[in-house]
Amino acid sequence: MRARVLVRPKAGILDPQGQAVERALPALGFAGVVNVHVGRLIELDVEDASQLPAMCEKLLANPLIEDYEILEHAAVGADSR
Amino acid sequence: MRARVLVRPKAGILDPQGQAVERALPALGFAGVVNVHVGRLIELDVEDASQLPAMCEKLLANPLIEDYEILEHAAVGADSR
Amino acid sequence: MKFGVVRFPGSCDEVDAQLAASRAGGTVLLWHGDRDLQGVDAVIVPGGFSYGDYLRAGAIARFSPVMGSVRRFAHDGGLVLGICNGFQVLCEAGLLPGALLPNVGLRFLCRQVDCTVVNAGTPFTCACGEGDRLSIPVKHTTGRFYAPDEVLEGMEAHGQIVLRYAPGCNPNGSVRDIAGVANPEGNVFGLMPHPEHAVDLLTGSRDGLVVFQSMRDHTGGAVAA
Amino acid sequence: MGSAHRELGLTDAEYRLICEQLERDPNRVELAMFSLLWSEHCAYKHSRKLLRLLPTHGERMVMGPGENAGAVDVGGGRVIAFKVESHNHPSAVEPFQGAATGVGGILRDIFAIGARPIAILDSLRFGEADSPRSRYLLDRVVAGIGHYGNSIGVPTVGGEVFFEGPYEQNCLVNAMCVGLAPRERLIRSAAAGPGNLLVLMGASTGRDGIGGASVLASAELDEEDESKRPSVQIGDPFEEKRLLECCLELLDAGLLVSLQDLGAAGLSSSAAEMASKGGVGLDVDVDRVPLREADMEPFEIMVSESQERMLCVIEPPALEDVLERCERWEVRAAAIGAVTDGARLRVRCGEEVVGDVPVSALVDDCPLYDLDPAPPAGGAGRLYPPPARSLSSDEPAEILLALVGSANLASRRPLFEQYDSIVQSRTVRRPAQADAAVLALEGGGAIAISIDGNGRRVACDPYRGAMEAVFECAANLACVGAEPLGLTNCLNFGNPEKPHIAWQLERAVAGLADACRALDVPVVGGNVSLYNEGGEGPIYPTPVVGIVGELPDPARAGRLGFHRPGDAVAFVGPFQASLPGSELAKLRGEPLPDGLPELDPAALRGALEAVRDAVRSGAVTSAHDAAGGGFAVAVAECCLAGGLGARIDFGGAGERLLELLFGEGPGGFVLSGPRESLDALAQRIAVTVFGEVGGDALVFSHDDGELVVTVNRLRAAHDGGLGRVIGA
Ligand SMILES: Nc1ncnc2c1ncn2[C@@H]1O[C@H](COP(=O)(O)OP(=O)(O)O)[C@@H](O)[C@H]1O
Ligand SMILES: [Mg+2]
Repeated sequence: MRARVLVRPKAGILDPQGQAVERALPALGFAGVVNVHVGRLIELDVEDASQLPAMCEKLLANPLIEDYEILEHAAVGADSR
Repeated sequence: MRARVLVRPKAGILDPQGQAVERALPALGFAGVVNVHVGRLIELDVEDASQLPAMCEKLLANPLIEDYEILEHAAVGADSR
Repeated sequence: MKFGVVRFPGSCDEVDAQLAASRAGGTVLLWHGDRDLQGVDAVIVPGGFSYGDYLRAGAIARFSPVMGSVRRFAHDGGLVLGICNGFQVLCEAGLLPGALLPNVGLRFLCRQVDCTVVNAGTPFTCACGEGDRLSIPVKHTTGRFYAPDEVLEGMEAHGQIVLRYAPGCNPNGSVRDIAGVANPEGNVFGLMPHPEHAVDLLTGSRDGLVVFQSMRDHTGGAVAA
Repeated sequence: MGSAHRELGLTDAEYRLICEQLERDPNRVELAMFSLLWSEHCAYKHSRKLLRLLPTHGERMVMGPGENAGAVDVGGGRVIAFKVESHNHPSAVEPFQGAATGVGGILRDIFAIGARPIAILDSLRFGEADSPRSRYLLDRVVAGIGHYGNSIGVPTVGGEVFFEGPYEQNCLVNAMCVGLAPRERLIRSAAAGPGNLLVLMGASTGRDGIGGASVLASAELDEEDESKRPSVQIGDPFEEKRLLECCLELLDAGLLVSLQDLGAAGLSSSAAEMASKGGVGLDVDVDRVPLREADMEPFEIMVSESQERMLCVIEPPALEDVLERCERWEVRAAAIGAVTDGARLRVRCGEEVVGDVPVSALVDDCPLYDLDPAPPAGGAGRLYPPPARSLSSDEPAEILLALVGSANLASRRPLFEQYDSIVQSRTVRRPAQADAAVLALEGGGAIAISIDGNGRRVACDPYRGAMEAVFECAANLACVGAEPLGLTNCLNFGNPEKPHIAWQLERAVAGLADACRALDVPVVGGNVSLYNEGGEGPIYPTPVVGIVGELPDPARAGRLGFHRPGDAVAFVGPFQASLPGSELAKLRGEPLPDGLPELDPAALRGALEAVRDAVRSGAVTSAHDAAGGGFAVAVAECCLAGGLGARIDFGGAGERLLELLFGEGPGGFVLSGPRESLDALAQRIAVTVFGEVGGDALVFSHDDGELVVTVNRLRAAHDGGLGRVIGA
């Protein structure tokens, strides 16, 4: 199965990357964008999807500073290259 | 509207991070994981969602080496903090 | 006194750490794939970019075989010093509280900074005086120390905040100007500044040497006792 | 005759020549290889003849042009390897990865000869600092260089950045690497020993840069950048770090017969070079090349420019040992072929031969072209539009503040702080502490390194401008007490098929050659980057010069800042200030002059030696050469670096006040130290002692009054200058 893991900075932790994007947008002519946060996207083919939460806890995210979300979005191969 | 932008290395372009994660996983006891790619997740509240593709082209992604995908997933506020 | 310096794929400052430690004792490199710590008295987890800093700084290195041994060594009271990337590895491994986040400036920053010794009672600072100011370089992109408030309160109470950036010198936005922290037992210490790059006036400063001397003095004391 | 060769950049005549060499039409694999090896980038079609003018012999030289890097002897069985290389076009397309892979490439050239990289320097040129594109490029290029150098643990110890209009559409990104090796570890790239194995190490091969660097670097960039985009290569410093350590270990264990990096034109170029140098043939089986993407065609595998790969020749019995060590470093390795005694490069795909060409045809038979030089009609002032005027004041204090805060002279701290300048524990002088970087060597002694090149002045006068670049670089070394041992250069020019560019190139190379002869410094290697033009014309002709020198005692390495109140300040050397072509002329929007004042190489050399000896003996407290912004800016920089003011008696200048304060030219130095020491120097060079270190302001008293600027104001202008550009 192809899975996506979305990792984002935990609420309340300063996210300077998100702020930088938020500050840069108006100068490029994009108004009305707020609450920007930048995180990580991990996409993988996994045989046993039940392993995903443990993988996230152990490696893909650091639970002290990051939240994660698992999206299982397709059968293996659909997005693989 | 709250939107998510997923940015990932273009197919065929070297993805050193993905490779490093893929190599690390077996040692942690996670077998059968392949095709790992690491990209970026950008989440934002945007008034005018039609601006999103242009935003991606100009700032959020580097179209030369990255693909992006826009997920509009909720009304403003649902995920904002 | 024998220091062991870990070498991961992508470590950069392991030879520097060895050179610095050799001013206070003997040294040996510990290969990431080996579990044998070769009877060292202290372990240094050095700076650099272990595993390219891919995914998150320190996230992959902490799973290497040598780190299993380092964990046991630390649990048995052995001295473990983590410098920069080594600090990140120790946090990721749960041997130290907190985490390191991207600098508020988002850029890599290489700069000589002043630090203040907050707790001179640890095995890593016992050769300093409380309040001593040390000029030591930092060089990192991910050095903003973070821990939740309640954790920080506990750390303050237990003397775990060992080193702070001097007023006006905080290079990365670390909470409470924290530059270096210890575990509650005091035998594991991590810091973002690079004491191994401050051991000789010729290359800028020798203020970092006290860290290695403290470790030696502490170990010498333990042996005598 | 088909037309595929034209799309690949070969002329009809060149194609016919290939057919003659092969006695048949080349197939696709062969054509791909020829098109790359016969590109300007690989074959030096328009520059090779000129390069023969450069002096390449010296007592201390160990390896010269022709190898992956040059090397000089620094005693004690140690050698220093170094080279500068451009990555201009890739950086214009994708600045972060372009700059990063530029660093990765020059590092490989250094460890390809068995040296451990110990320092990186960068030389950058962008359009004017107020251009959004310049800011973007600067930000990304610096980040890219830092990313690679920092991650691989090699300090970036110096460099330079200039902002000038002609680079707006064609930035320059040159990177220099310096390496250290025990002499017996040096290795050449010549393949040898028929029957020996060819082993490919490092990253797997993907479609990166198919038609990439070579083609990119051989055609002008135009509006259609898009079509060249798919070839972007991604750098992986983590891979290269393992590869570097692994190669050095293999060399230390004596397991390699020869070693070569893969750069432009990938396997084709590396294999052809190794075979050519060794006078042997090579068989390469593309089936055995570890691939990142399935279904790559043989020609793609042969020309792929995937980064972080090295090729070596080993004796068959060593294979097992080599593979084991590679595995320990987590470096992929595969035996992909063998040395043969026919002088042919044969490409196989398993049993099938898919390409078979004489090595000499690939490497030696590309036609070399003569240049057709002619000076630009109407001179430099016509070729390059005058810069926009940004300063109108004639008030010396205002001019001084404008200059120290101008993009070309402002503090580089916001840039160099993004580079790790101290890893490896050798850095005795970091950026902004002295005019050259100084690295202490284990076993005693030290080396000094500087990289320089002022394109605007070369545009004014290619011959003298190029000489000035060499003298300025040598002056930087003199200020830390170092003696030059060898020089590397990168020739960044426009389209050499145009007569005025050919003229710039020819005059500049002559200037480099004469300056090197005057200083007895051999050219140990370099790189040429041509066709640097945008829609609005060529870049300034920009020879970038890197010199490595030695000094006996790192503890005595010079500093640039005033740091002892009460020291006398002297201006020394055969300096002739002149305003045309200067930074002040630029701020005032003046057109480029046609020609620079004559210079006296022997006198310049004498000054360099006198300053060097004074620094080495400890007689002076600080030393700094006068470059951009002239004497006044040089003194201001000494104040800034040391945090101390100075009072300078500048009487007698009369009408020439601004010229003497801000005029430029080679051969001027600001020294501080005890009065007696400075007076004693007068036996060797012109010395004017005219001031004293102290206070918190820089004061020039002149015939009409005083120029007074506090060090704090200088600092605000100086520190803020680039911050505005990078948004820091
Ligand atoms: N401007 C120059 N001055 C002196 N030597 C040069 C110059 N340009 C190129 N060379 C030499 O020509 C050889 C080929 O250069 P290049 O193709 O850049 O090598 P590589 O492929 O190893 O990077 C090298 O030995 C280099 O030092
Ligand atoms: Mg090479």
